Amino acid sequence: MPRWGMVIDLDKCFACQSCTAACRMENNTPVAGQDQAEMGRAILWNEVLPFVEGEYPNIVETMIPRPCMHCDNPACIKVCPVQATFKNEEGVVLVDYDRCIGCRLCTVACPYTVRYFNWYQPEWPEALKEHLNPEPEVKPRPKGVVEKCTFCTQRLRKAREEAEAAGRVFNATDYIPACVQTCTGHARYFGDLDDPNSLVSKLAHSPRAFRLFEELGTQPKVYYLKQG
Amino acid sequence: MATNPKSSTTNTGLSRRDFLKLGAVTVAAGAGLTALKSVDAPQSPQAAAAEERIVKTTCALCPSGCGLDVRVVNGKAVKVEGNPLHPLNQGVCCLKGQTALEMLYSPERIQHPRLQMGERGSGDWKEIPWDEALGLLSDKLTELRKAGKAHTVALLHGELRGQMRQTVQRFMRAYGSPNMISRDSLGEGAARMALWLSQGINGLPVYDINNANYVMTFGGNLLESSRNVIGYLGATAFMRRGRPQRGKLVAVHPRLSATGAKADEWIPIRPGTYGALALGMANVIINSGLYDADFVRDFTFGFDDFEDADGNKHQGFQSLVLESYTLERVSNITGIATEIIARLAGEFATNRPAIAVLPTEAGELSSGNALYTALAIHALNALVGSIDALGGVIVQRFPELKDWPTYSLDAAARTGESKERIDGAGMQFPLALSAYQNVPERVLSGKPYPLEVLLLLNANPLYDMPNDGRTLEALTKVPFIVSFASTLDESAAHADLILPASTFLEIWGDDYLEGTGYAGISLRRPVVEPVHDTRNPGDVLLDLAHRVGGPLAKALPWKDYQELINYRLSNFDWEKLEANGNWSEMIYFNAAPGSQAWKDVLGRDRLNAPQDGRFDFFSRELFALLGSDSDLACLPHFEVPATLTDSTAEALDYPFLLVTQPIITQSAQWQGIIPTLQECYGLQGYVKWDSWVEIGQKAAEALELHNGDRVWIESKMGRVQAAVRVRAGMWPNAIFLPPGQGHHTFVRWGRHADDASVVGANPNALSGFSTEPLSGLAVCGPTRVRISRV
Amino acid sequence: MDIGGLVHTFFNNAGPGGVVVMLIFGTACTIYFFLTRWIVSGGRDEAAIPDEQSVSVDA
Amino acid sequence: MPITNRHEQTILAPIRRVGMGDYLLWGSLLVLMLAGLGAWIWQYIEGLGITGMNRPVYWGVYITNFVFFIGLAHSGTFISAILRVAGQSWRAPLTRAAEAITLFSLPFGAGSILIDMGHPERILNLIFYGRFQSPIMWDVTAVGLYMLSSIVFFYLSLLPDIALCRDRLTDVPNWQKRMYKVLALGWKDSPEQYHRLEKVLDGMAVFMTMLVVTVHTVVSWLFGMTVQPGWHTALIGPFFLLGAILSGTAAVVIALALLRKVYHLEEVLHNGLFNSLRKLLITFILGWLYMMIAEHLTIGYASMHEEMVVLNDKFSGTYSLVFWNMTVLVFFVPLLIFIFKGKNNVGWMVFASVLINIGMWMERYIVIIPTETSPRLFHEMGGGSYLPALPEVLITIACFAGLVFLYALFTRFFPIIPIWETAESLPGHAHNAEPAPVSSTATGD
Repeated sequence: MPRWGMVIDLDKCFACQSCTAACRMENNTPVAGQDQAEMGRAILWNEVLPFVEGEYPNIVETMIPRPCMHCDNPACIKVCPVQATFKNEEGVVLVDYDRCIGCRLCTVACPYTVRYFNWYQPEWPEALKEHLNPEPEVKPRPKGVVEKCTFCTQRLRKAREEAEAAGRVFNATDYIPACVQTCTGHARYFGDLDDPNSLVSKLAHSPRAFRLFEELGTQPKVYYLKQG
Repeated sequence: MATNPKSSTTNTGLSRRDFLKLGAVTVAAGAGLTALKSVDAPQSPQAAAAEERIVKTTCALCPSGCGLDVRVVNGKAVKVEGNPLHPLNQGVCCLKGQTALEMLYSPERIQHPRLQMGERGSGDWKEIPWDEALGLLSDKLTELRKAGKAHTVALLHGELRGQMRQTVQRFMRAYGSPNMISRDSLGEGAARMALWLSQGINGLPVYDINNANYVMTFGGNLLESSRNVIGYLGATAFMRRGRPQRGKLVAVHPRLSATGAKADEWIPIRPGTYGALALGMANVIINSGLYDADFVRDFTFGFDDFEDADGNKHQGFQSLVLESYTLERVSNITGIATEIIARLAGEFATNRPAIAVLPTEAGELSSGNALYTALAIHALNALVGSIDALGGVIVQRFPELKDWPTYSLDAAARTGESKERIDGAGMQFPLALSAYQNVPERVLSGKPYPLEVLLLLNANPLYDMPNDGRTLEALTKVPFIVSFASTLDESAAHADLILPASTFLEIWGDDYLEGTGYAGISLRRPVVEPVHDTRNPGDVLLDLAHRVGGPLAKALPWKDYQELINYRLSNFDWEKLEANGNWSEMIYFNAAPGSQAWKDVLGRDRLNAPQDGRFDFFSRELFALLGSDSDLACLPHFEVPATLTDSTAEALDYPFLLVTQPIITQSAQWQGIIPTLQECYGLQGYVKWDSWVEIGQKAAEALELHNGDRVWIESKMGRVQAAVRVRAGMWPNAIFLPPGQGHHTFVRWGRHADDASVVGANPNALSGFSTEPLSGLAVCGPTRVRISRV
Repeated sequence: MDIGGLVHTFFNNAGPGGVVVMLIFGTACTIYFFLTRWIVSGGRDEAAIPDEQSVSVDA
Repeated sequence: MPITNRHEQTILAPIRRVGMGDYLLWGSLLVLMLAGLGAWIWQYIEGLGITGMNRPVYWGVYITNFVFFIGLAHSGTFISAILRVAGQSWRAPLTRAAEAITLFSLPFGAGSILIDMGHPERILNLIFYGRFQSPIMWDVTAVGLYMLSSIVFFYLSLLPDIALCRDRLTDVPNWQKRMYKVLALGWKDSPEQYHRLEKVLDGMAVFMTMLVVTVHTVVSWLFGMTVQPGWHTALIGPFFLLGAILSGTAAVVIALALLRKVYHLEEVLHNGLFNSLRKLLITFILGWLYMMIAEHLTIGYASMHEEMVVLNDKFSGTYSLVFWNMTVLVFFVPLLIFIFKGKNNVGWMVFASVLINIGMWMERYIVIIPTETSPRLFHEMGGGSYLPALPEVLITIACFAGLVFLYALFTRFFPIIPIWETAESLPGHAHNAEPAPVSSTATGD
């Protein structure tokens, strides 16, 4: 079974936030609106986060797109009392929206704060409901459950169905999440980390590669390549 | 499972087997309970076999014009992705394109043509059918034309894509009005004029960043809002990681934008002094002899001092720069240390091919010295021989399309054409093609003639240049205003008649491939049935042409815009064009200096300057126009912006300089309407659904301001309110307000939608808009402002 | 299945946890029920169940 | 049998008549509780959005209430179980009052978790899909077992007195008589029954002491098991435990003083008792201070980056006001009061205890919120901010009102001072093997 992972080359990423928008349009995350966004409740699974260090004029500003790390030893799955969040056999951390009781222990446990909570029932004006992605996996979630980046599992399923329909063996390069496809700097790579020949695992072992909070032992599967 | 004999003999209390049995019973009980639980409703059955197709079209939310693949399920557009077969974006799609569906289905769109019943701006609209609306307008136009006042009709337009520009030109010219006023005097007019005066090409410079080794952007926001953002994003990524030798990107701007942060070096500079830096670098390059001597000797003019035909002496570029743009002086003007300027110049000259990028965004070159700053920056490219070199500044080629049918002007059209333009371009501003920001002043003064009808196409003058109410005053003086807006923006609210334009996902059209260099055309086609009762402005103009009849009908003989497109693109293989969504030559052939092709890239559009294939440091075009009274006016030089030389009293009263810089989350006419763009509007200050004012650290400490405080930003023209963001990356006395917010149309969203109010503030309200004497370009910055706590 | 595996499946999967909770509550309830009955029955033994034994003399 | 000795007479007095004051008190408390219930229903319908919680501050006042009320629940067990095991017979009069606090604060503690959940109706998922690796399952087990055990422990020690009420109180309404009859389970005051009761209570006391230690450690492991700075410390277990015992004992002092005042039980709850409690409280405050110093010194000295962000937030940042007030309220002022003013002065004792409990609520708030507002991935303006909203305030008030309401209701129908235990000090009931306790007035130094 493939072990999906992603590499983001910060030298080619230009913080254009296309991934943030693509992720929302692909996965129907709700719009929070002005008052909710002010309270910090905007749900953007694949947010780009700005970090600034230094005094004027010597400033280092890094902007890091942060999808879910889909850790191999995730801090969130350990603490879920009902196994509403689990890791499938391909290493992707998912959430079962029908079983989640909304206790939010996983959201406080995750060191990367990638998990979002539906504080209210998501709603769209009547006209805008038309544009929602009809895939069953991304049906808008009810209020009171946690949701997060899923590496676009609906695209994986469709890629498998297409491979099956075309009668060929599904291989790891047939499927990429929406953010990888739309990255304007072609900075995102996606694939099977267990396959040594895949571009992803080669880049993951490049000297420029680093991961967020490696010391925590969560073994994240999203690698970043140093800028510059 | 073989029973374990040992366990059966030890029957003390619970044997292991009993324990297992007990365990099994409990698990069964648990399982029973689970079974009870999971009897709830099964997963909703998959929707009826969805009728799904991918439609290829072209985006219109920024000047790039990327190719899009729109997935349509059961007649509804559900996902926008990049078209992998499109040479510009190669399958990627920026966040504006992704959220195009929130524009298509936005509740803020105007659904039917409307007529203003009450007093303008009262919002008392009556929805009328298209026939009635078009009849109303065509009667007015025919009546004016008959009365010989065709010239009193003016059209203000923003971005016109593909054939639309020439369609509108033919309409206005055949109708008999010279007043087709484009908005590019606010933004890309400077770059276009600099290229024409120095290189003799009437177009915008295109930068071959893929093959460049050193890219230096003066102002603007190359990676967020330049004219060909997506192309340059991909090219910069290729320049860095796609090739063995990594190119360097340097961003010069008073504010640390996303381009500055991602560049290899950010050079903070005093606002409005880019020209001085360019000339300072030229000084160092010439001084140290690093310039491309062969190219300068053989293919440029005006580098050395020279004598004109009737014998009087003229100063050349070299002596001007060496004389008056020494490192010390430039360092004082720009505030950049001398060694940094020297190093930048050295790097620029030695890492060839190097590019000095001209900004084309609105408000970037608007400090009163726009023309000469642009000339100075472009001259750097000539100094290092990057003109049409591989990895240098190239010229955009256009495909040959089927020729427009010829048409002749009738008497009314000829008289109209001879009249002076309402915005003064060509007369008051000899070099200008149009002077958008000068229209309100001229309308108010009533000279040269009062306007009767004003058409607004992709233009929102009330938002672009409020001028503390003078633009509104000017609009009220125009008896009849027609707007083609899709949403009730500020100017449309003061129109008499609104002919709502469809979004780019519902219309036929095309886009020239601009920003890649090689010729190409990109098709735009309806993705879904029009969501509301709206029409393509192209169809509306053709319909009007037929209603007015006469030469207009002959100039635009087509029944609708689709037919026009089919006609113009008829020499392409239509099936392939529809299948791929575009056609292009894919490869750009650089013209070697002096070769036969060199004529197409240098001097092609020169009017009264010789087409001798020489780049003009000393602009002979300007010389022919201005005569020989002063050399300086023909050479790139630096004029200190007015606001920097203000009297100390004014400087004390308004200590800060307002800097504008467009950001990537700001889409053309749909600002403030698209919720997802509002939700990731300010990345670097992490601001959502709001405006913010960026202040330098020292200034914030002096005023004891912290992140999030609400403050007033006040200039002579007006005042707006915003939340403070203390930014390390900001020129000490500069502040920044994001453009694109403060619209009166905003999407009512979220729980407290009904009492939603204006999101953020409009920075244009703070600037006074005047015009540069020679070039007609807008002067609106850097505005002097002061900050006070709310 | 080795002990490690057993422990892992017990702790990691949904289901056994709930069963353990029910088990603990169940046993606790039964223990307390019998304890209470035992305490209350203290009075009867001493005073002997009327039908079985003769009436004890205790006050 | 009519009431003979004066001891029983004073204790049974409160049960006599339910006056107008009681109805007034119960009415007002019920109103507060209904307001809380209404807030919760509004929250259930609208969603958790109406609270002040947001991202990254996912836990707020509800979880603070959860920890606080479970902390209060330590009073009962500590006074009755641990002191019983330790053979401190002076605790006899106040065991029931303390256990009552446990009994009536536990439901609001456990209830706070239910209120905080996004889908309370899926509570059964914890049973159907319970997964024991999660600290929440440990909590469910520990708190559940503790609630069950404290109910039984409380009921068993109440049994003889219910029988006494059944026999003595003849002029109470019929339904009350029937209630006593049913609840007394045919208790006959026989020595054998007392003997068995003593044995069971002693056994349970040992079990309860061990259980109460696990309960509050497990409550703190909700935070300890994560890798978040400020939570992930080995000391969080004992820190919370000692805090809970301190807060519980202070609650007992408050309850006793109120009972003494309202039901004039001066000579049963004599000053000696308060002096003993005072000594206990002093030791616990010093113990709590030790824990505070141990935790913050270790964090501050090592000064790992993300830990220091949280620490500075507490010491000098947005939460410095709350933090220093909390330290003053819980440590300095009560300690000074106890040492200088507390002896034989119940009024000051109560004032100090109230301060302690307010301080302890703030201490839980300080442990939970600052860690959430400075997440590890602390980007520009990434820090969270949190202000409790109306529903959270209403529900917190409702919890406190609920506790007082249940307490007041209980004292109206059952004797709050265990008669059979305190009666030992009088001749005739020689059930307890211990030597006759020292007479009440002589205790205290």
